[in-house]
Amino acid sequence: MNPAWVIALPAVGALVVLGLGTRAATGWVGAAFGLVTWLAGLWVALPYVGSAESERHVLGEMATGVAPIEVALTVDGLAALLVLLATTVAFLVLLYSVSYLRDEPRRATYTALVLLFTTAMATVVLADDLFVLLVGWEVMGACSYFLIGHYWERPDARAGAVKAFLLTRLGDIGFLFGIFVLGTATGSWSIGAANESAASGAMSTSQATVAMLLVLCGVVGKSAQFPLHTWLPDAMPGPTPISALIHAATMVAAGVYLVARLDDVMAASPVARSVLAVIAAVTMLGAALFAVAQDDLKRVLAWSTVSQLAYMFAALAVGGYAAGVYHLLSHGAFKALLFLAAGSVAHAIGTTAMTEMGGLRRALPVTFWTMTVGFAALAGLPPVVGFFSKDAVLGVVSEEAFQHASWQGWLLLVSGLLTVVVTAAYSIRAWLLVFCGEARGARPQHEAPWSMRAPLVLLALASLAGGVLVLTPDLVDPLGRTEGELVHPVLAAVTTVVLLVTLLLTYAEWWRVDGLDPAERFGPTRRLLHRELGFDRAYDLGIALPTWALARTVVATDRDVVEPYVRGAGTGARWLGLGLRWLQRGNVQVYVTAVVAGGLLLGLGAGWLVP
Amino acid sequence: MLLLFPLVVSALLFSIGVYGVLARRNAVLVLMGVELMLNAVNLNLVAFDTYLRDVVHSGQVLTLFVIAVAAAELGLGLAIVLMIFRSHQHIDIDRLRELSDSDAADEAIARDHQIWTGVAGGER
Amino acid sequence: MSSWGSGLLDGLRVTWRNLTRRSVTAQYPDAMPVLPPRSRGVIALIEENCTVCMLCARECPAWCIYIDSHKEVVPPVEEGARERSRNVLDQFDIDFSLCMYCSICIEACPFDALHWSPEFEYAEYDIRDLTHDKDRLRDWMWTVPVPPALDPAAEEPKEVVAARKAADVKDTAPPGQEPKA
Amino acid sequence: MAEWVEVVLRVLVVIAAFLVLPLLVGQTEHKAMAHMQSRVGPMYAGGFHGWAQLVADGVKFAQKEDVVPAAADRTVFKLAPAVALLPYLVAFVAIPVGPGLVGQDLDLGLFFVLAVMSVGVLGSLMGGWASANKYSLLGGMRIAAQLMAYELPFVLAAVSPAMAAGTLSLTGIVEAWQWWWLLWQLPAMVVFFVAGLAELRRPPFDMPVADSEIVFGPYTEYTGLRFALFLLAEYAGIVLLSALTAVLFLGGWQGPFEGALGWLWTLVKTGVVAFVVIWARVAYPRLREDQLQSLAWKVLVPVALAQLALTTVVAVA
Amino acid sequence: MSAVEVLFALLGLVAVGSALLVVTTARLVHAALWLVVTLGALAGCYLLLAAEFVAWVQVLIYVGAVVVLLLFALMLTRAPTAAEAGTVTANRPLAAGLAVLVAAALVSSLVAGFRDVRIDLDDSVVGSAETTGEALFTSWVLPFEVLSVLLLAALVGAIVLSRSTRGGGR
Amino acid sequence: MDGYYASYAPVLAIVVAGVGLVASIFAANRLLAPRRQSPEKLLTYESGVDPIGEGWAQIHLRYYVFAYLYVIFAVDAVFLFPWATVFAGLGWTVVGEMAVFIGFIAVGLLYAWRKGVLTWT
Repeated sequence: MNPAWVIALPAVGALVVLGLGTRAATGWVGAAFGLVTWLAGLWVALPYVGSAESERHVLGEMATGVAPIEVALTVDGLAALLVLLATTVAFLVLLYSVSYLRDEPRRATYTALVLLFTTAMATVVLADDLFVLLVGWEVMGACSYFLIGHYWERPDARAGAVKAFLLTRLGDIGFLFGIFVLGTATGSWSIGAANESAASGAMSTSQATVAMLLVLCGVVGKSAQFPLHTWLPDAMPGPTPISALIHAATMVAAGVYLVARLDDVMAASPVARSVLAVIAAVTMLGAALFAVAQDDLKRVLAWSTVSQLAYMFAALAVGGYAAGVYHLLSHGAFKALLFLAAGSVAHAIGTTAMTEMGGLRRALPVTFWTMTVGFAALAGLPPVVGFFSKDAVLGVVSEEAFQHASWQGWLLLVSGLLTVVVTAAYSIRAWLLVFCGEARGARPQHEAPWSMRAPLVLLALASLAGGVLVLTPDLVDPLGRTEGELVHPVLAAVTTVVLLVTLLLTYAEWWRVDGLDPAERFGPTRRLLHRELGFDRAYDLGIALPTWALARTVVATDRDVVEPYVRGAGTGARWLGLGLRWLQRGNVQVYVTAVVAGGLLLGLGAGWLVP
Repeated sequence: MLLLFPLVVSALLFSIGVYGVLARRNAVLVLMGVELMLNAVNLNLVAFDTYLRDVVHSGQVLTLFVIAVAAAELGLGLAIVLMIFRSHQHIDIDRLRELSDSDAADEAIARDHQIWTGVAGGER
Repeated sequence: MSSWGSGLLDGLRVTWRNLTRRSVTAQYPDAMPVLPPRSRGVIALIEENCTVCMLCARECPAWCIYIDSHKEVVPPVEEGARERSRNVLDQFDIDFSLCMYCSICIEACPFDALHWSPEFEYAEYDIRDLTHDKDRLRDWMWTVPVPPALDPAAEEPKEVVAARKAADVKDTAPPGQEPKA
Repeated sequence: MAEWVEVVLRVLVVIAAFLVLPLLVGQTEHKAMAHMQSRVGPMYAGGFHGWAQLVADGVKFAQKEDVVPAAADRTVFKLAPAVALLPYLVAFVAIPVGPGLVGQDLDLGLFFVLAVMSVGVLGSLMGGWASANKYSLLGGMRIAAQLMAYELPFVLAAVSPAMAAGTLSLTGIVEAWQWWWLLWQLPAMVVFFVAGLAELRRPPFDMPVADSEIVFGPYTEYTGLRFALFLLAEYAGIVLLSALTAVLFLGGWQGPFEGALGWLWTLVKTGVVAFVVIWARVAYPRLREDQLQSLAWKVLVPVALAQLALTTVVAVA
Repeated sequence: MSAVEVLFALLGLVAVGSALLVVTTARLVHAALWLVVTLGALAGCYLLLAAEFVAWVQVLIYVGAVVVLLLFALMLTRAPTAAEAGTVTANRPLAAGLAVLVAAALVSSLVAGFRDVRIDLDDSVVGSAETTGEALFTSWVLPFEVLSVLLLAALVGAIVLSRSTRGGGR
Repeated sequence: MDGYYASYAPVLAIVVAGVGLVASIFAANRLLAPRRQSPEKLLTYESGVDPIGEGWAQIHLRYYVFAYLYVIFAVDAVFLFPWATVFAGLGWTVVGEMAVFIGFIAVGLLYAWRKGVLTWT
């Protein structure tokens, strides 16, 4: 089957859903299209999962000044995995949204946008050509803008949408130029060609460095890494299923996917890898720390996403292709689960503030158990999938640190281990605050309907069983890009011990003062973390304020220095103007006459002067 | 056939269109003048296309585009004219002088100036 | 939706069925139409019955009856009685280009001077000829058919009832006493 | 020299067809409509079942006084019937009756016919405006609005067989025709036919000339021969629409014995379609103006677009 | 002169003459009708220049649609059947002078530039639907797609304009 | 009878013949028809009532909107014709091009529909 179907089906679905409007069936039709897309995705992707083969479908070609843009799609092992991930999560999200947005007046546009989002992600994943990828990439950005701003009546949703749009766009400028550099370096816009030329050494190191640094701008923006990380938490006012979609399978994953896709080019540029390593190290720890102090469940999850993405980048930065991809998949499953469960909680009690929750274990049993699995995966508890994937990441990092003794490896290892601790802390904190102790605020009305529970259960099962993948490393790395095992027993033991200690300590802290937020232990630091180290403020101070100040200075200069001259000139001009005023009679035809006469004079003059 | 035939016809049509745009009072008639000018251009395009035996048919394709764009443009122009007719009950171009430099316009400009700069009171 | 489509088909079916059937049109000039009883063809006048009471002309909604008359003095019937005056009809015209065949004049006439005739073939080339004068109206009287027989179960006409009553009274009453009709 | 003779001959035949076929349709309409309404229709002119009724009508029209209202714009008023009529005549040139039996087989015959037919709207608009009569103007506007609304599905539906055949030549379309196109192109045929009816202002789409509402629309002030020309245009339109339907969708001269009787097949198919036109007039009540517009935009255009998609998929796949 | 040239000259004359009437007639609707004649004559010119498809597009779009739009606009903005006074502005002499100058400049430079250049009309179709289509859908795809966006924008614009009248003035 | 110009000869001929036909019909009418004009007869006909005002009445703007809709779509449809002749040969790319083109316009139609412009009220 032509992989274009995976792109076309949801697009058609989007149109159909848009046409249906706010009919009762809208959500179900959307879900049906999700299912069809998923089946198409299965059909397209399954043959290539774990296979070293790849297939290329050329749909057309567009001539440009330089190399032609080929509208081509490629399915290979990596693309197949991501197609599966994206279509599965999209289908589950659509199914989930049927009930979640039952009474929502704008559910037609919502469903259509989710489908379009899927189209865009499929385009990104399947694209063979950088420009085709860029199209998907940008459509995804636009969709995320609309979806984050879905409740545009709320000012925070509007602000979040604009912020997400501007920050990702900032990165995309770099990405666009990165594409130009890659294209001129290889003479083709094809991703495969870029990888080949980098692998064969045809592309010089400096070219690869420049290209990848520029591409990383886009990646950092899309995947919300430091320093463009602030948009992701602010995107939380959007509907929760959207968060699941964005965080688990599409938008942010696209950045990781792109880096994995351009792995050969990446490998050709040590500088780019070092930069990525630093970014990953800073982001993973910072974001995890921010997550500890948040009061809003979705914000906790958002920061955790940022932190977990940094893990993937960490793996990719040291050449751990398999570990990175594995963690991408695993994170996709459990993060979708967490967000959907959070949505279920929000659906039940009408808020996402953890200060309003507590003791929800009884009322929401399904949500409780599935979310427990999710948190376990996030923290990396064995035998849930997160344990294995995180272990794989830390494994490659430690290999880099011990065997190659590189500073990047050490940096990442230290940061990664610290992050393990912090991650465990915020996971159990959130778990405790939501499900244990006394009910603090709203009482849950009901457990979610089956269409919302089913995705939760499915994803929980996937998270539980995902560890099996470790046994078949070929599945995530069919080409054998990474040497070494995915399992590292010693390291695993160490992290597990660390993890359990952290969990117990946090639990004890919570137990000691019954129901107290363990985060209070941070004291004043907590407030700082709660404000996320003031990055937003810093951006305000560092960029916005100087701009304003400059503007004010300019205004003042204009008013007090330039203005008198202007006024003098103005007085003179007014006298002149009084004379010329009769020309300005508002009669368009007089003006046009003058223009034509002027044009004629110029033409004649040119004819005369130029022989 | 002499290439001059179509070219001269086109030039004359263009000048007639210029006259129509400049001298007609009714806005719809002015738009007709514009159409004449566009058609003059089209004739040129077609003539040169045939003359040059263009492989990619730039002339004819561009003519098609011009026709399409002209249709869209004329439609919007006429819609605007109809709005003007509703608000003014006439569409005489030389009586539509809201944009003229009048005292009222000066005051409006001064007001705007105040809003933008925050300077209290104009110089007037 | 289904009813919408079936309506379309119904229309075609009905018309097609009619097309295949024989037409029922009467071929009028070749075959004279069989008119129903009490057909309203043209108005006939019995001049003798008319007392120039003007009721018909006044009731006519189309103002198409024109009546003119003069007074005549009738000598007293017996000696010493007063002279009587009576209206004599000079002109009675009905303009059939205005008439709308509503039959009000005929209902209004207290003396049965106006009657319906089934004749309808009086088309003219000149509209003025459609105004029939009293002679022409009188001529139509010869075409007025005998009133159709009553239904067997119908009430007896009032006149007959009255007449019979009078006869009964005459039979039973002592002579010399005139019955009041 | 022989070529010129042939051109003249072809033109003469086309003109003859243009003058005779509408009369046939008109007479059929008189009789069929009468019988569908349980009447007998004209019976006297010409003796046998009133066959010469329309000829007599023509003579009558020719003898009638030509009245131009005092307030009218004389020139435009007088020219309008000609503008309404001539496009149909010109369009007749490209209609093939049999292989080679055509006024002129143009490469883009279909497009030519559509383009020329679209000029006819000017005639009604001119007549409506020039009469200086409120009913006429309103009727003219309605006609123009209706024609424009239905021109779109008409054109879109006409593209479909052209796509299927891969040519715009009418002869080429007939030659490429297969019997299963009847099914494949059925939606397009329905849209084309309905839109064509509306283009001709035939009942049930005769709102713009609805006598009970706006007298006779733009033709209110017309008398005598000019009025007759408008009528002739309508009936010529029926012939043209029927012939186009037959050629585009019903396979023109294809059928048993097509070698010898091809031309007859085309004529028979045309006649059948023309009969359906008449039939529809008798069977259906008039649409309101709003129903008229929403039928065009909300039913026919989407259906035509869907048919285009279907044709594309089948043709390319 | 060949028959084609004669025909072209005639059509050109008709086009120019009726165009003159378009800009001078005092009756508004007549101007639109003369425009029809001009456009029709131009379509004939295209036919003679062997641009078959463009010619019939000209008829379908311009004569069948655009002119009707113009007539609608005229009739909606009151177009009396009688001739109207004052259809030209005071600007007229200036405009006429300018137009003549433009014509003189254009014609003289054209004559100077293309005095003896001939179009080779060899009885072949330059612009049939197929050739135009191929050019359009292979070499001119991007402008073609952009055109659809433009048409969409125009459509939305017209709808917005026509709807805003319901809410009542400013 | 082949060659480009020859193929249009009948078209030209029929235009000329048609104009001649109509002209001769009008001429015949002029000869045959009586002429008895009276001011009454030349009065504008308004169902028997004396006409009031001029022959112009305020007409609703929606006529224009519908006409404009058509113009847009006609421009659109025109491109379908050359496309119809070439799409089968050039394959799916060209189909996609036209799908995008029509898609945009269809969005416009949908917009008009949803905005209620297509409802003639």
